[in-house]
Amino acid sequence: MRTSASTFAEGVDLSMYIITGISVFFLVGITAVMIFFVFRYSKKRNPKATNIEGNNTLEVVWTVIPTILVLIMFYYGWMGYKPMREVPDDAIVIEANAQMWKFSFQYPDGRVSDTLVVPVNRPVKLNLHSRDVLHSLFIPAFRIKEDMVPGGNNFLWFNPNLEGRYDILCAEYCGQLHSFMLSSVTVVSDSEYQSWLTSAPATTDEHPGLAVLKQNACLTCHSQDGSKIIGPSFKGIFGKTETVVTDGVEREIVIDSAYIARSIKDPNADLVKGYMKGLMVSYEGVVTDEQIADIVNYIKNLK
Amino acid sequence: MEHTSAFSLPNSGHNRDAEASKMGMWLFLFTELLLFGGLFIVYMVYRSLNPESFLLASFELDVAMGTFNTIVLLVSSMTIAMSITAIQTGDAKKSIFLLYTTLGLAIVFLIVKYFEWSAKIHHGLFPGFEVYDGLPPGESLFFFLYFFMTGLHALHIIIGGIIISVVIYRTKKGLVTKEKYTLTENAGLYWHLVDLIWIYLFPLFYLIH
Amino acid sequence: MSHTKDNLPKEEQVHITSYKDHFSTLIALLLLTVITVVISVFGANLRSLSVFTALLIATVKVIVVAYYFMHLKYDKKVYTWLVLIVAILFVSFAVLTSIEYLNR
Amino acid sequence: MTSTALNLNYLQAKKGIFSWIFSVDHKRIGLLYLYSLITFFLVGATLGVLMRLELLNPGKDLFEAQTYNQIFTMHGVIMIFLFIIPSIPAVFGNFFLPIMLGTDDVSFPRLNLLSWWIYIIGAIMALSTLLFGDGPADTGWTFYVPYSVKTGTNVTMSVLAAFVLGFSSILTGLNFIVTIHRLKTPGMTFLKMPLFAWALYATSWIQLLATPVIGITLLMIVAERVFGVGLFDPSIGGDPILYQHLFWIYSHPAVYIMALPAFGIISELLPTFSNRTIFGYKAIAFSSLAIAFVGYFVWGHHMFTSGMSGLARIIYSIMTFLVAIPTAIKVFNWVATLYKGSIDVQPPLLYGLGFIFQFMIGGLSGLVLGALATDIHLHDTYFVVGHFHYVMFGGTGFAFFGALHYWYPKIWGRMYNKLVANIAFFILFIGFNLLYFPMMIAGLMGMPRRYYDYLPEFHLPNMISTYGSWVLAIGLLLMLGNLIAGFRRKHEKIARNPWGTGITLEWQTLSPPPVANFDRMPVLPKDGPYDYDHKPEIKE
Ligand code: HEA
Ligand code: HEA
Ligand code: HEC
Ligand code: CUA
Ligand SMILES: [Cu+2]
Repeated sequence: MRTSASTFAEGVDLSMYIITGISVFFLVGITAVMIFFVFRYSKKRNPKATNIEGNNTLEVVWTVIPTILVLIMFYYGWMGYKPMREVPDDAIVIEANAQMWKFSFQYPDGRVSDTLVVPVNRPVKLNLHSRDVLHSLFIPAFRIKEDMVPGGNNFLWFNPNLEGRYDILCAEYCGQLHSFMLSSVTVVSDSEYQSWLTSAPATTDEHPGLAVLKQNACLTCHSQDGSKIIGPSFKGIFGKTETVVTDGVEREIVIDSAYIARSIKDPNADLVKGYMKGLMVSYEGVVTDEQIADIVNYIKNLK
Repeated sequence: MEHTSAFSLPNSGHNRDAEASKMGMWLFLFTELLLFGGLFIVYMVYRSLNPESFLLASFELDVAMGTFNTIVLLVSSMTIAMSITAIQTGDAKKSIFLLYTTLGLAIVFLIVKYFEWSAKIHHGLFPGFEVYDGLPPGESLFFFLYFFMTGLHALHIIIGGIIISVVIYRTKKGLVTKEKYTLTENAGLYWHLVDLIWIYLFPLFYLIH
Repeated sequence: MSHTKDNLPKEEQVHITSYKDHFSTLIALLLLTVITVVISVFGANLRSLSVFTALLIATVKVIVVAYYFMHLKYDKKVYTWLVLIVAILFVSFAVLTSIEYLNR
Repeated sequence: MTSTALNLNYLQAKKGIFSWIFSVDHKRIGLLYLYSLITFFLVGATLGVLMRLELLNPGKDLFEAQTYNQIFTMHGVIMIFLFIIPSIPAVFGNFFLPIMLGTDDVSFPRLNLLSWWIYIIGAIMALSTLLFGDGPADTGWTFYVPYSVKTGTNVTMSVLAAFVLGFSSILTGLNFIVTIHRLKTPGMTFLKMPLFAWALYATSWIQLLATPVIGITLLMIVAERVFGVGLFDPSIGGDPILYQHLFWIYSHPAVYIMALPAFGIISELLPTFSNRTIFGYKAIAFSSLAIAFVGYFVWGHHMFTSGMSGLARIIYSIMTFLVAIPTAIKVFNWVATLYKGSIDVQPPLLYGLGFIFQFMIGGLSGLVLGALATDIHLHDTYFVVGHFHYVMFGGTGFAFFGALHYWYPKIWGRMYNKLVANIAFFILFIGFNLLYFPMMIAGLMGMPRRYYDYLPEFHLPNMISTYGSWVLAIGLLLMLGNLIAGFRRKHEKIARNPWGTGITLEWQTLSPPPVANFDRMPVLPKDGPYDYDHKPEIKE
């Protein structure tokens, strides 16, 4: 298994070893017996078979023993899992948001970050939200995973006990770029955490439009340099004449701010020719009208 | 399928086996029950998640029409059961008459359903209409489920009607007789199933206030 | 389960239900319907019809239909058993699902 | 037809394509299923190999992410709905159930034909998604909402295809249950029925009672897509998790639709090639029913990370472990059947032993997934992919191949080259384990499934796995080639009981069987179907 960096790892790994241990024992034992019988009682060595119909004692034995064993397995599995749902009261609560195909984390003080930074040996609780479809927040090093359900209120918590940087992966299929939906969690010492928290979020002289695009992961699909990723590039589209398909009919339109707003709120209404329907989901209610104005502003300048 | 063997097997799949047909019909009914069962589970869960809205929305439905239709279906259940009695006693004419009555009642049911539905749709309570889209969360679910479940049920009524017509036709042709009435029996079983489902649908949608 | 008698010659006795019996069944069903509707509509002071009573009465009706109209009473016992198994199965689905939702 | 038609077998009886596709003979219908299934299997397998090629190295190798997603969905849908669920019941069940019961057909021969047609229509619908609109669904075979409602691909058609295929499955199950109740030859009681028939009986009940639930669930997706809003949409008060419940209420029992018939095959192979009675007939027979029954109550183990309530997780975990016990009982009884036998190692037996080994790995890895703590880590990783390929392909797939080798002489009255068959088995066996074992390792390391691209640290297991797929491909092509070559081989007439030790009724009739299955009255062994002490003598 890979590095273990949370307090859960012990319980999970223990039940893993117990179940695997019993399993390997049975696997090897049964296979060995099977192969032995095949040779020992081969037609050549044992031309005359003995018919044994069954044996009730044996049936009872090999019902009861596995029953006991599986109950043991269940018990360890349960014990390893139990702490995962019992959040300590002093946990730091962070809101984790998922959308196609990006995680973002909102700290108690309102600070938003794409990656997670947490102090070592302090419990952290993540409230899991999703904007569009199912995602799942998976941190292999912590042995923890929970689904992020739109409209749901799932959560997870962990207590990291080893400093370092670990992968966060999205483990529930969520569409085209599911496998690129990655992030990381950095476990740092308490003092580093405090200084990270207080360090003003790198003041950006970024265009507000660009900030919105980044924040909503628009740029995972739309490039700024003219290359096609999944959707059309934003480079030089403003004012351009574009062929779109509306209700199955092709037509030419000039890209203006109203069209961009419509593309964001109802992307399937006017499909850019050559692109599939449904790839881009509506951002209605996610991106505000002011933000759309910023986006338009920014895109205008992308020459 | 011609049998070319010199002897014939005691049990044959090509034999007429009334018991087998009946068993097959029952098994089929089980699948129908579980088909609706899935929907009942959906109903159960959503009702428990949105109790208030379900309550409010259920007042929109017309209890009088629902009750009337319940009675129609119950009576039709009796007439088809009686038509089996008739054919068992060899009275094909009476059996046909009772089947026609059942068919008529089925049509009455559908007509009432039609008025009910069009009233709801008229009020815009169907997905795609503005009123529907403006409904509070649980209520739109209620109406979606209402249309889905009663719609599926109505589809079963139509299928049942077709089956009954086939029985009428075959009885007229003399293919269904005192000795050989499995078809009538199976049509009856199917029709009772349609009734059974309605018996649950009715209180769940119309009555629980 | 033992269905060993299934393969005996098919000389099942046919039970013919009389018209009168069918009619009585209908009356019983109508009565039950009236009870539910009355409780629901006019029973303002009885408080409203709870899910439980509604389902209870519906289940009684269903049993009546299955037992008499659908002939379960006179058929081989296998059928009753099978119906029961299916009912149990469905109820377990419902119960298991609600356990989840009631404990969220 | 003349009286010489007495020995006319079902293959010669009539000629022409229509005499096949409209045949109501259960044997011909079985073969119709066989040929269609193998075709779809090859399509699905080719898609599998393509996926492996893409995953050989991290980064883009062959196709776009979207294409990859559509490929694994198509692969899953084909393998599950078109191949493995119908596989053994529809092919060998259709062909041999009536013969093993000593009758001439199933109870509803025309319904049987209808179910094949429905299957074909469903298959055409599933494949048609390739041709129009925005291509096949890209949701995974589980069609989880809300993604399946949002994506622009042809989910509606795929889902309808699965719905239609469900009907085919239901009709087959219904037919078998009635056949088993009504058409057993006089003297054969439930407790004197071959274990294959028992397995099919249990399977049929699952097909009958679980399939409708998925049918209606899939219809709800269609409604949701057609009307734009729907039942699982959280913004109108719905719950996406409810979809998962309904889906798995069917799809967990469905894994036993895949597994139970395979158990039945193994229970036939072992007595025949050990030349002795089965050990623990009743235990094996009843454990099938137990699996079928308990299997209905464990579906939640696919949803341990969905935010389910703690109590529900515990219940489902316990039930999952309990359902493993009847399977364990079967395994022990099978191994005990080898004890003091007189074992003749023929190709079918090799597949049987391969099955036991690989199914054990698959089943035991299922236990790892059934435990709460470990599933939290392993859910939706390649460990799960490893698990289900081991049980489905290493288990049921191998049993299917075993059955094909076992009944080949009976079905076609020919024989394949046994040496080549043995070699093919070993290549398949090695390739299989090379392909799927590394997946479990990758899963333990934390590689999620349905990944078009992966982090560099997962490279090694993925590489080995891809190499394994090539070995497996060679083995598979060799096996199929050998079976096809067998049709052309010249040899003398195949005996009624070509393995010499078969005891169930199909070995008492001609190879291939006549149209009416038997040319003389089948004789039951004295005490139960595997009574090797009183094996009826079979004259040619
Ligand atoms: C043929 C199909 C098949 C079969 C038979 C099984 C059998 C079992 N499966 Fe599997 N399973 C699948 C097909 C199958 N499965 C599929 C397709 C999926 C993934 C679906 C998807 O998400 O796409 C899946 C997923 C899956 C999960 C969900 C994983 C996840 O997504 O997180 C779980 C969790 O509990 C599980 C458990 C089990 C168990 C406990 C068994 C048991 O029945 C196994 C019992 C067998 C044994 C135990 C071995 C034999 C016994 C012995 C050697 C004796 C010794 C035994 C003891 C001491 C007990 N399976
Ligand atoms: C019975 C079921 C079955 C079978 C037999 C297989 C067989 C194979 N499967 Fe799988 N698989 C599934 C059922 C099955 N599969 C399911 C249900 C999923 C989940 C889908 C989902 O996530 O929704 C899955 C998912 C799945 C994945 C995970 C995808 C992902 O999560 O990203 C992978 C990855 O490697 C894979 C690979 C393979 C391979 C290489 C084979 C090979 O073993 C195939 C063996 C065949 C060969 C080696 C080819 C030999 C033949 C040829 C080369 C043909 C030549 C061509 C002609 C003659 C026309 N499968
Ligand atoms: C999943 C990938 C994806 C994401 C994420 C995405 N889009 Fe798109 N977008 C597309 C695709 C594909 C098209 C072309 C098809 C269409 O018109 O719907 C498109 C079209 C557009 C267009 C019209 C472009 C043109 O050339 O006419 C605009 C404007 C746009 N997107 C803006 C955005 C904004 C703003 C965001 C983020 C808030 C965003 N997109 C997020 C995939 C995406
Ligand atoms: Cu997000 Cu996968
Ligand atoms: Cu399962």
